[in-house]
Order: sequence, then C-alpha cells, then structure tokens
Amino acid sequence: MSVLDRLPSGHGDRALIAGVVCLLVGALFALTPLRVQLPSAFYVFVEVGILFVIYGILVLGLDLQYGHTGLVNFGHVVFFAVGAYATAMLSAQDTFAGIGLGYPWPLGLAVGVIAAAILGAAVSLTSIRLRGDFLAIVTLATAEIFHSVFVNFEDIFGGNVGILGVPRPIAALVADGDTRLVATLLVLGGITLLTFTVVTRLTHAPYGRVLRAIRADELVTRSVGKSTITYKTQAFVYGAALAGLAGGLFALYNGAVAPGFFTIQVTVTIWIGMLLGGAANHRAVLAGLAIIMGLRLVSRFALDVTPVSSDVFASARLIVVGLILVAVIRYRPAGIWGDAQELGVDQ
Amino acid sequence: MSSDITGRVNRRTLLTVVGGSGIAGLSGCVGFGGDGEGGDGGDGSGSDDGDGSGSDDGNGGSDDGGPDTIVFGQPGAQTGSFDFLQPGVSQAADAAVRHINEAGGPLGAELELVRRDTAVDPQEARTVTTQLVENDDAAAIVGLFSSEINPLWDFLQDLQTPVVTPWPGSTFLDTRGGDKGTPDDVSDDEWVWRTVVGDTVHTGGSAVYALEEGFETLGIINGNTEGERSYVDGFLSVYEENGGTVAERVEVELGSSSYQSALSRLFDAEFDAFLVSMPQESAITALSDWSDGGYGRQPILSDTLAQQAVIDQVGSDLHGAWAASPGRSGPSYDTFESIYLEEGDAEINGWTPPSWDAVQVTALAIERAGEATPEAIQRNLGPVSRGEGTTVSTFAEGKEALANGEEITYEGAATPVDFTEHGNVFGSVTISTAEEGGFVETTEVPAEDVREYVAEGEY
Amino acid sequence: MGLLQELIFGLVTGSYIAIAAIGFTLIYGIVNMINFAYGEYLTLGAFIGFLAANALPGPLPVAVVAAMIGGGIVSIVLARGFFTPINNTGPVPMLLTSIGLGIALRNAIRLVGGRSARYFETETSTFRFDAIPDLAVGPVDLLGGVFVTSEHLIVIGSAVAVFVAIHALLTRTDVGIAMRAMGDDESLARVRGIDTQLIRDSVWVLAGVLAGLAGVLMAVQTNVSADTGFSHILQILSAAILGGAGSPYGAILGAYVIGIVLAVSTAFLPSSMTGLSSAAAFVILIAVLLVKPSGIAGTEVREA
Amino acid sequence: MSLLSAEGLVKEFGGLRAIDELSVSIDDGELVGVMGPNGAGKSTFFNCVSGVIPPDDGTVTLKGTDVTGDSPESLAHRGLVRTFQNTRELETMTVRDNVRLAAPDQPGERTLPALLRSGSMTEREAAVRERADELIEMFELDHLADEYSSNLSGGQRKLLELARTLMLDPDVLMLDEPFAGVNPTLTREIADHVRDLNADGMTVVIIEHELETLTELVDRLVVLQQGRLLVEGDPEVVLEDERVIEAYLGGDAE
Repeated sequence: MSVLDRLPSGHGDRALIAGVVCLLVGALFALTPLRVQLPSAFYVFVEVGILFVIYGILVLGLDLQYGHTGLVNFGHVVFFAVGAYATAMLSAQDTFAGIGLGYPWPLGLAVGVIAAAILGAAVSLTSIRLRGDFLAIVTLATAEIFHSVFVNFEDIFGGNVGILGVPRPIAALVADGDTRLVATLLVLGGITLLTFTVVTRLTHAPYGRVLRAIRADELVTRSVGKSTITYKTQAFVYGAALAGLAGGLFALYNGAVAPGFFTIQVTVTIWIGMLLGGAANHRAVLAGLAIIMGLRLVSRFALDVTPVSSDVFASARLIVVGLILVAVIRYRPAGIWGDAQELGVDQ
Repeated sequence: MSSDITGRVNRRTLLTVVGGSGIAGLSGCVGFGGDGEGGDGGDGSGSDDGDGSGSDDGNGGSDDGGPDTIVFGQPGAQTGSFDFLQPGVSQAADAAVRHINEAGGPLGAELELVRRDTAVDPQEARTVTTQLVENDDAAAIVGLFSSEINPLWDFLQDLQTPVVTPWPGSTFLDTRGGDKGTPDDVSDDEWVWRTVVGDTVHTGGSAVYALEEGFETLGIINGNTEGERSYVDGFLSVYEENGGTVAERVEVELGSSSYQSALSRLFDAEFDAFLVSMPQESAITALSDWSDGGYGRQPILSDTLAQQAVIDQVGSDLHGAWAASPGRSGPSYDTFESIYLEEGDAEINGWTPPSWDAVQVTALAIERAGEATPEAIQRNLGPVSRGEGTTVSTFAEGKEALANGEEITYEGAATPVDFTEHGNVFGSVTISTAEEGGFVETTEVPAEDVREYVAEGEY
Repeated sequence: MGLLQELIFGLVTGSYIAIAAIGFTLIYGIVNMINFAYGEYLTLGAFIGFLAANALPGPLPVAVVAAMIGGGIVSIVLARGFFTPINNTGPVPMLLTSIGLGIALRNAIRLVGGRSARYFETETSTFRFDAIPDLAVGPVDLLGGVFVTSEHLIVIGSAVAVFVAIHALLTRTDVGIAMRAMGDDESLARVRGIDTQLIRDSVWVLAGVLAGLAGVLMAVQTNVSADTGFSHILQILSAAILGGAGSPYGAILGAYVIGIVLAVSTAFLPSSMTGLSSAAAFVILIAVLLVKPSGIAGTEVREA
Repeated sequence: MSLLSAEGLVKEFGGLRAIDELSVSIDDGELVGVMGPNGAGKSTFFNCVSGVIPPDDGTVTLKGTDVTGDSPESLAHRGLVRTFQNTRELETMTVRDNVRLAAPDQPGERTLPALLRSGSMTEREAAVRERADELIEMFELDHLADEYSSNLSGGQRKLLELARTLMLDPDVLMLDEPFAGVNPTLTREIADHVRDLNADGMTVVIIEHELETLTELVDRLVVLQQGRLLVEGDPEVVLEDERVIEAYLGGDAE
C-alpha cells in the first residue's frame, strides 16, 4: 500500500490513455460525418450516463477533500453552481433573464473554473481551521446563501428561470441527435477520465501521502514539518475548481442553468456515492456514484412492475435512498470497496 | 469505473463500424452520411404521408391497421413543491383518457397514460421526459412546469416531441412554443403548447379590473419564485401602462413562519389596494398575519388563492378580497365536470380543466392526423383547435365529425383552446370575491376583451 | 412602523427557533452530533399535535402536551434505532446518518400524512398600543405604535416557560447536573460514575419533547405538512451554532439574534433584497464562526 | 552558547499557571532529562518549546534565533522535532508510509511535480525509500513495514515514532515519555538507540517518569515542580537533593 510502489502500473496512466481515446473518438463523431444510431430505449441511459460523468468530476473533487484530506464539505454543489453560472453568464447569448455576455465559451469555461476556485479559496481561508462538522455547516450555509442569491437577483442571475441561451459546442457541431448524445458522453467521459488521471497522480505522489497524513493526525503531520493549512487549502481549492469545471461543462451541455439544477440533492447524491463506494479510492467513489445513480434510474423502471400507485412509489423511492445512506454508514462504514483500516473506521 | 463504462460504449461503436450493424436490439448502428438508415427524428425531412419519418415511437412500425396502443407521457409533481395540485391534474388526465377510450380511442387504439415523478426538479424532469419518450414510447408529453420547461428549452427542442402542458404561466412562453402559425412546416416549430392561460392574460384582466374599481396606487407582496414574480410582472405591465402606480413592493421567501416584518414594511406606504402573489400555504400565513395586524385595505389575490381554505384560515377580514382567475368555465366545462366527478374526488384546481384539455386536444390531433407520430401530432394541434370547423367539446364528438370528413375546432373545459401561433390560449377572466361561504364569481371578463390587452404576436 | 414593532416580531420568531434550538444544542453537547433530522422531529410533533387536537376533546393545550409526549417517544425510539448504535464513530458519520434519516422520515411522513397542508383551528386576538410616541432618528423610527397578538404572547410565554424549566433542570436536578458535567467532559463524567448512556437517553427524550412543542407552535402559526420542520432546520442550526454549540443558554441568545436579524433585515434591506433575509442569517452565522469560532458563548470548534 | 533555550516561559490555562517563569537552557550535544511530579508542567514546557501551543510570555531561542510561537512545522524545518506522550501514529497509514512521510525536501509534495511526475520527485523518493527502509530495519520493524500502524503494539509504536522523527535528521530531538508502557527489554533497546544518537552528536531532551533508566541515560537532569524549575544538574546529585525527594515522596508522587 505504499505510495510509489504503486506508480508503475498506476490506474492513472490507463485512465489517461482511455480518456484521450474517448476524446478523440468523441471528436471524430463531432467533426466528421460519421454517425451513430442508438436504439431509443438506450437514450435515457446515455442521458444519465452523461450526468454521471459530470457528477463523476464532482465526486473526484469531493473525495480529494474528504476521502484524502478529511475536509467535510457539505456544500459541494455551490462550487458546481458557481462554475456553471459563471460559464453561462459569460457565454450566453440572448438569455431570457439575467446577464449573458456572449463571449466565446472556452473563456466562459475558464472563468467558471477560476470563479469556483476563488470561492473555494475564500471559504477555506476563513473556515478551514474549523472542526469537521462545523466546516460541514459553513459549507452548507454557503451553498444556501448562494442559492438564495441566484434566485433573488433576477436581473443578474435570471432568478428561477436561470440563464438560458448558453452555447452548446457539441450540439452546434452535430445535428443528428443520436450521434450528439454519444459524442457528448465520449467527450465529457474523456474529461472525467483525465480528471481521474490528475487526482490519481496527485494522491499517489508524496503529495497524497501528506494529505492522508493530515486526515490521520494533523498535529503529527505538522510536527514532521508539513504546513498542513497550505495543503488543506490546496485540496479544498482543487476540489472546488474541479466542481467548477463540472459546472461549466454542465452549462455547455445543457444550454441553460437554473437554481433547480443546483439543490442540496446534488450534494447528497455525490456524498452517498462516495461513501457507498469507499472514500479515498478514486475508482470506488466513481463506482459508488454509478450504483446510486443507477439505482435511482432502475427504480424508475421498477414503477412498471410494482403494485403501488406512482404517488406512493415516488415517496418510497426517496425513503429507500435515505435508508441506504443510513445503512452504509452503519454496516459498511468504509464503503463497498474502501479499506476500513485505511479510513480508520475499523472498530 | 467510468473508464469501463465509456470504454464499453466505445468498443461497441468501433465494433459496429467494422462489423456492420447486425447486433439487433441493444447495439447501435453507425454509418456515414446518416440518411441511409432512415430515422434520425428528421426535421423537415419527413414527407406528408408520415411513413417517411420512420420514427419508432408509438406506432411501432405498423403499416396498415394502426397501433394497438398509443402512449401519452405525463411528468408530474408527485413529490416536491406543487405536489398538492397534482391529484386534480392527474384525475383530469385519467378521466380524459377513460373518456377517449370509451369513445373508441384515437385511431381505434387504446390510449394509455404513463405518469412519472419529476419532483419539480429540472434534472429529474430531463431524465423522466427522456424515459417517457424513448422507453415508454410516448407520442406526446402532457405535463411539465415552467421551472422545468425554461431551463430544458434546448433539450425539448432537440426531443422533437410535442409538449402539451396544463401547468406553466411563465411569460417566457408568451413568445415561445407553438407552430408559428404554419402547421405544415415543422422546421420553425417550438414544440411546446400550453392549455392554461398564461399569466400575461389573466393578470392583465385583473389589472384592468383593479383600475376600473378605482385602485390607482398599489402595494405588492410576492414570493421570490418564478411563478409569483411572473404573475406580478404580468399584472404590472398592464396596470402601469394604464395609469396605475406602485407605491411599494416587497419580495419574501416562501415558507417563513411569519411575514409580519414584510407586512409592516409594505403598509408603511400609501396605497389603495395591495396585491398578494404567493403560493397558498405561505399566503395563508401572510394573510393571517395581515388580519392579526389589522392593516386593512383592499386585498387583491393571485388566482391560485381563490380557494375556500384561504377564507377558512384567514377569517372574515378577507371578505371582499378578490382574485382574477383564468375562467374556469370554458365552453365545455360542464361536460368535463360530469366526467371528472365520476373518476374520483380530487379537488378541482386551476390546472385541472387545462389538464383535461391537454389530453383531449392531443388525442384529437392524432385522430385528424391518422397516425400517432410526434411530428403528426405537432402538425395537427393547430388545425384541430383554431379556425373554422365543426365545434366539438369532447374527443367523442370530434372523432365522429372527423369520420364524417369535417374539419373540427375543439372548445375546451378551461378555455376555447384556440392556440395562438406561439402555442398559447386565451380565456375569459373571472373575478371572484371572498364571502362567507367561499369565493363567489362576481364578474367575468370575456376572452375577446382580454385579448385586447395583449399585443398581436406577443402571446 | 417602528423598530420596536420589528423587535417584537423578532422576539416571536426567535422564540419558535429558541425552543427547538435548545433541543438541538443539547443533542450536540451531550451526544456530540449535529442532528440534521431534527426538523423532522418538529414535523412529527406537529402531526401528533394535529391528530390529538382532532381526536381528543380537550382544548389546544391538550394537543400540545400530546405532541410533547409523542415527540419524546419518537426521539428516543429513533435514537435507539439509529444513533446509539453508532455513538462511537465520531461526529461526521453521525451527521451523515441524520441526513439520511431526515430524507427517509420526511418522505415517510409525506407518504402517510398526504401532501396537502392542514391547519389548526385557532382564534387570535390582537392587542394594540397606539399611544406610544414616535422617536425618529434619521429615517428610522425607534418607538411608535405596536401591536401583539394572543398567539405572539403564547409563543413568547411558552419560550420563557421552557427557559425557566431548562434552567431549573440543569441547575437543580441530578440528571441536569450530570448533563452539564457530560457536556464538559464525557470521560471525566464516566469516571465519576455517571451513567452516560442514561444521560444520553434523557437528552434524546428532552430534545424530542422540545421538538414536539416547537413543532406545534410553528404549525399553529403556519401549517402542518411534511416540510413544516425541515423548512426551519437551517435557522435552528444557525441559532445553536451562533450561540455556541452545546450551550442551551447560547442557543437562546442565538435564536433571538437570528429572529431579530430576520425581522430587521426584511424591514430595512433595499427592496430588491428583501427575499434574502434568511441568507442574511447565514451570513451572520459564518461571520460569527470566523470572528469567534466558539460562538457567542461556547466551546472551541477549531482544530488547529 | 546554548543550542536551545527557554527564557521566562509562562503559560496559563483558565487562570492556573501550568508553567511559570520557566527558564531552561540546553547545550549542543547534550542529553538532558526533564522530570517532575504530575502537573509539574513538563508537557506544557514541551508544547511551548515545540510550537504546539504558543507561550503567554517568555522567549524560545533555537540556534540563536528567536522562535517563540513559531509553528511546529517551521521548527521542524529548523531542526527541532518531538514525539508525543501518547504515541501519535498515523494509524490509517502503513509503517513504511509513516516513516517516509517525514522525509524533508520532497518536491513531490508540491502540486506540479506530483502531477508531472518530475524526475526530481522520483529521484528523491528513491532516496527517501532507502533511508526509510534503513530506519525501519534499524528499529527492527521491517517485518511490520506494510502493516497499518494501528496494528502495532505500544512499544512498537514508540519505535515507529522514533524512526519517523529520525527521518528528519533533527538537531534537537524532544522525546515525551519514550519508555512509558514499554517492556524492559524494549526500554533498554530504545535507551541504547538514544545513547547512540547522542553519541553521533544529536541533542536530546527527554521527559520521563522511569527514573532509573533516565538517570543512567542523561548527562543532566532538570526537575520541575508546579511550573517552576526546582533543581538541575548532575543526575546523581539531583536525586539526592532534599527538595526533589520531598517533591516526589511528600507530594502527589505516583
């Protein structure tokens, strides 16, 4: 389990190759007349798949913060939202409400990442010293404040309507619906894999060893000469910037942002995914996220075979989601693939 | 993990490029040029007789006898905000489906309604709508809220399936949606239709009535959500244009335990009447606070507040308050009501009759089209609702008239359902006043009069 | 209207929050967890009170008592089922468990209780004091005529009664003194022979009782629905942390700060921002955590 | 000139002075023991000197530089490293990683070299591994190298902590009760290591209750009582001092 012993066969490099291949194939579909045809029953899975790879970037960033460094960020969605809004407001043209500046989308995306990183830096500069559960509350409150602000300032953020008219680069290149979906999944999936490579390289390097040491015992880490506040701030800012990237990609995929996309539900989903898979293990958190999002999707189909009314079903689904979270923490505190000793939850 | 998933899709795609498109069912097919295989949901490529569009929705490739079942998808608010309005809307849709099937069904097929929960969350709505169209093979969508339609606008356009919804009042849709007055040309269509009167219309009626009654300055308290703001903006655009002034406007968060501070701020200003635009539960809290505070003055309520429960909870101080609602009684309201009441006992709300209308008019569009593809429905929603033709109040009447080779125009339960070029409807505006036993209809502004307040082409 | 009136409104809002915040902060202090499902305890209390008001012949106070008893039972049952078994895992797993439990409870309540809001049947009378003269300072009027309603008085009265009872409990009874000892230092308390599990159970019951009371009071003012408590949990939590997590006296103070901020910010913010009053409460929470991380009166929450 | 000195250190907790105007000076290459009854302020002294808590008053000087209130990490960079009374392992990490973590000057602990897998990182890490393995072997922990440190016994943890601090190659090593809860064999082993380190020129300060081992080991003994310096000097002499005998036997001795 030692750090550099793992390097030569690192998953990071395989993910790097896979990510580049995804991007290239996605670009092939986007830039050439090559077409794909999907069976229509597949659409919903691809749609959810695209959301999964976007949330995948979120969960990787969150895992860097919580799984590796032990920072409890319960307002992760705010960085996702800020990235999305910044990207949307810079690049949107002809939005119905709020500001749309109509700059090129790559600039919007860059500003989205930077804006989320700046917010992350502001939160960590002020709050990174707080005990875990209080950091959770501050981040949660930050998310609520921003949600109110987005809703309230209609002239700037478009209120509940949000920002519309955001350019969709992939849709602009591919007219055909099926190919567009596949190309989107490939390109965004590729970016997620590159993100995976980046976080894997960070955490498998001595850098990650310091992060894990901080989670284990901050004072000891300081007493062997590591400036833990710097590392905690960096981990928090990197996670926030990744969330901003995910937000910007989401805006450019959906063509619009609205407060309804950035509720606490997003935070809850990625937290459950991370804990279910097993924190501090990049592949596990993605797998956990896939499981929880897959369960939600499959449970929609279960409506057809359950004897209850759709009203009852809708509530029952959410009850099950809540109880899964409870059960994982109680019976599988390290998650499905997590290492209980590595996470220190071994009792 | 993600590498596995994308890797798999990847491999399959490459596989089919090399190995041809043989793997039935699950695998995709890949080809150059795109049109060889037919169906990419074609915009404008389809020919008039329908088969050319080659869609896999609804009619499942049948060639002569027509489909056995036709599916409508209804995204609904079974959880989340507005879930208390869903039972009436669901029941109206179910009643309409039953009525249509009893009348022989569209094209002789069994009409089926699949309802799925969106929790009024746009992300869920996207998934649900995809699932309804692609997996449940819905030929049309008869639901979706403003807060779902607006941020998913591009997605819904890509989907190319008509959305005929009883919910949204948003001014966003005033100039978006419909067939742009050219039913045969779908290339300029925007696929969203609403059978409920937009806020612009009935708030306009309300504003004019307020001015007629001599209320020339106004105080406003409204929730800071889209629906509430849109209502107030619609009201003000007519009110201020016709000489009214606003003395003070206070926006509040919904669900607070008290609105006393907001009220005290509002009533520090001088005005004749005050407009309340909040959802029912918060409005009851606010109006109870208003009553307790003894602030007085004339209340004007948003349409959703014309409910018995509001008077019951607020008490006699509210007597004399009035609300302008989209006329509940369209030309065929009575027919709707009798069938509706047989279906169950859910309370009728402002979106209940429009829900009925949405299902009826969509089924009639199928009947006229002679096929149940999304595009055919989109082409026929205009023709069965507007212009000349035999007036029909239900699917049964319409089916018969169409069988006789007549053109029809559907007259709905909520409104006459004359879709404008942007897919909107006009309706009469009813002024109802709170009294001891409930809200009593005191005045009705006919649809034609309401129409005058709204500029041509802007709704 | 004047500042005095706003202060009265703030006191009323603060009183609702204070009752709940005491329960919340006691759980924090003794069980060492942030209980995010606490809002649902309020909702359950409101439902129990509503059922009791309709089923029992007595007046509203009977329903209130029923809600308090019911709240206490619900709280201890949920604690035994969900929280006691993971007592030793630390604050973060317990916080996450409470979030999961909250989602499940909220939807279970929706499933059983239905979707539409219900209302308590109450009569309210208003008392006016118009004779108070204005005392204008710039644009702000410090005094001016005020009114209070019977409901306001009941809420403030209940809150004061709760404060007195809690103070007596914590200073005069063995259980209360043991609670304080445990809040200060659990291992020391155990060494001194205090049955820590018994004290924890007592705190759960007490927090449930307070939740029941606060739930009914909120429901009387607003309504009974699946979201009654959840819509206030962030305010309760802010109040508790603002005052210094774990300190009941701090929670009372924090609750009134939040209540008054909500009232005054609605009254004095520019009109485009009046919808932001609860965000204002969070801004204050964050500001307090930054300036004095231990809250107005409480324990250290920084690690390094 | 002294290597490490504390002048007039004061630290109060809730009105009680844990250390009170305490001045101690340690010369380069010395091996000094700090003793005193419970509550005498030994650990507070350590905490103030090693930067874990800032003193209320007084100064700490290391190699002629004022380091009062400096953070533990900056003191570690200046060559002062400590262990903890209740051993603090990074329990969620392996023995190997515990030791490697402490390596100074690893460029791979910065973002860019880590991302780019720079050559300097790989090179340094190779050296770090070699040194870490040496230390692990030296403390006979090699058979446990890949175990999580939570699986170690109390004595093994003391050894691991020592190995981890040596990774930094410190000038001043401050050991907080290194023999507490350790069996006699291991105690001797640790003492031997400490003696060897001191012989190689490392300055060592030890807090210890285990008097016998301590007096055998150290050059000089510092005795604290109620936050003040009671006696200091040659171990043999100090132990005969009446005040020390009284403090240990008369007061709240263990």
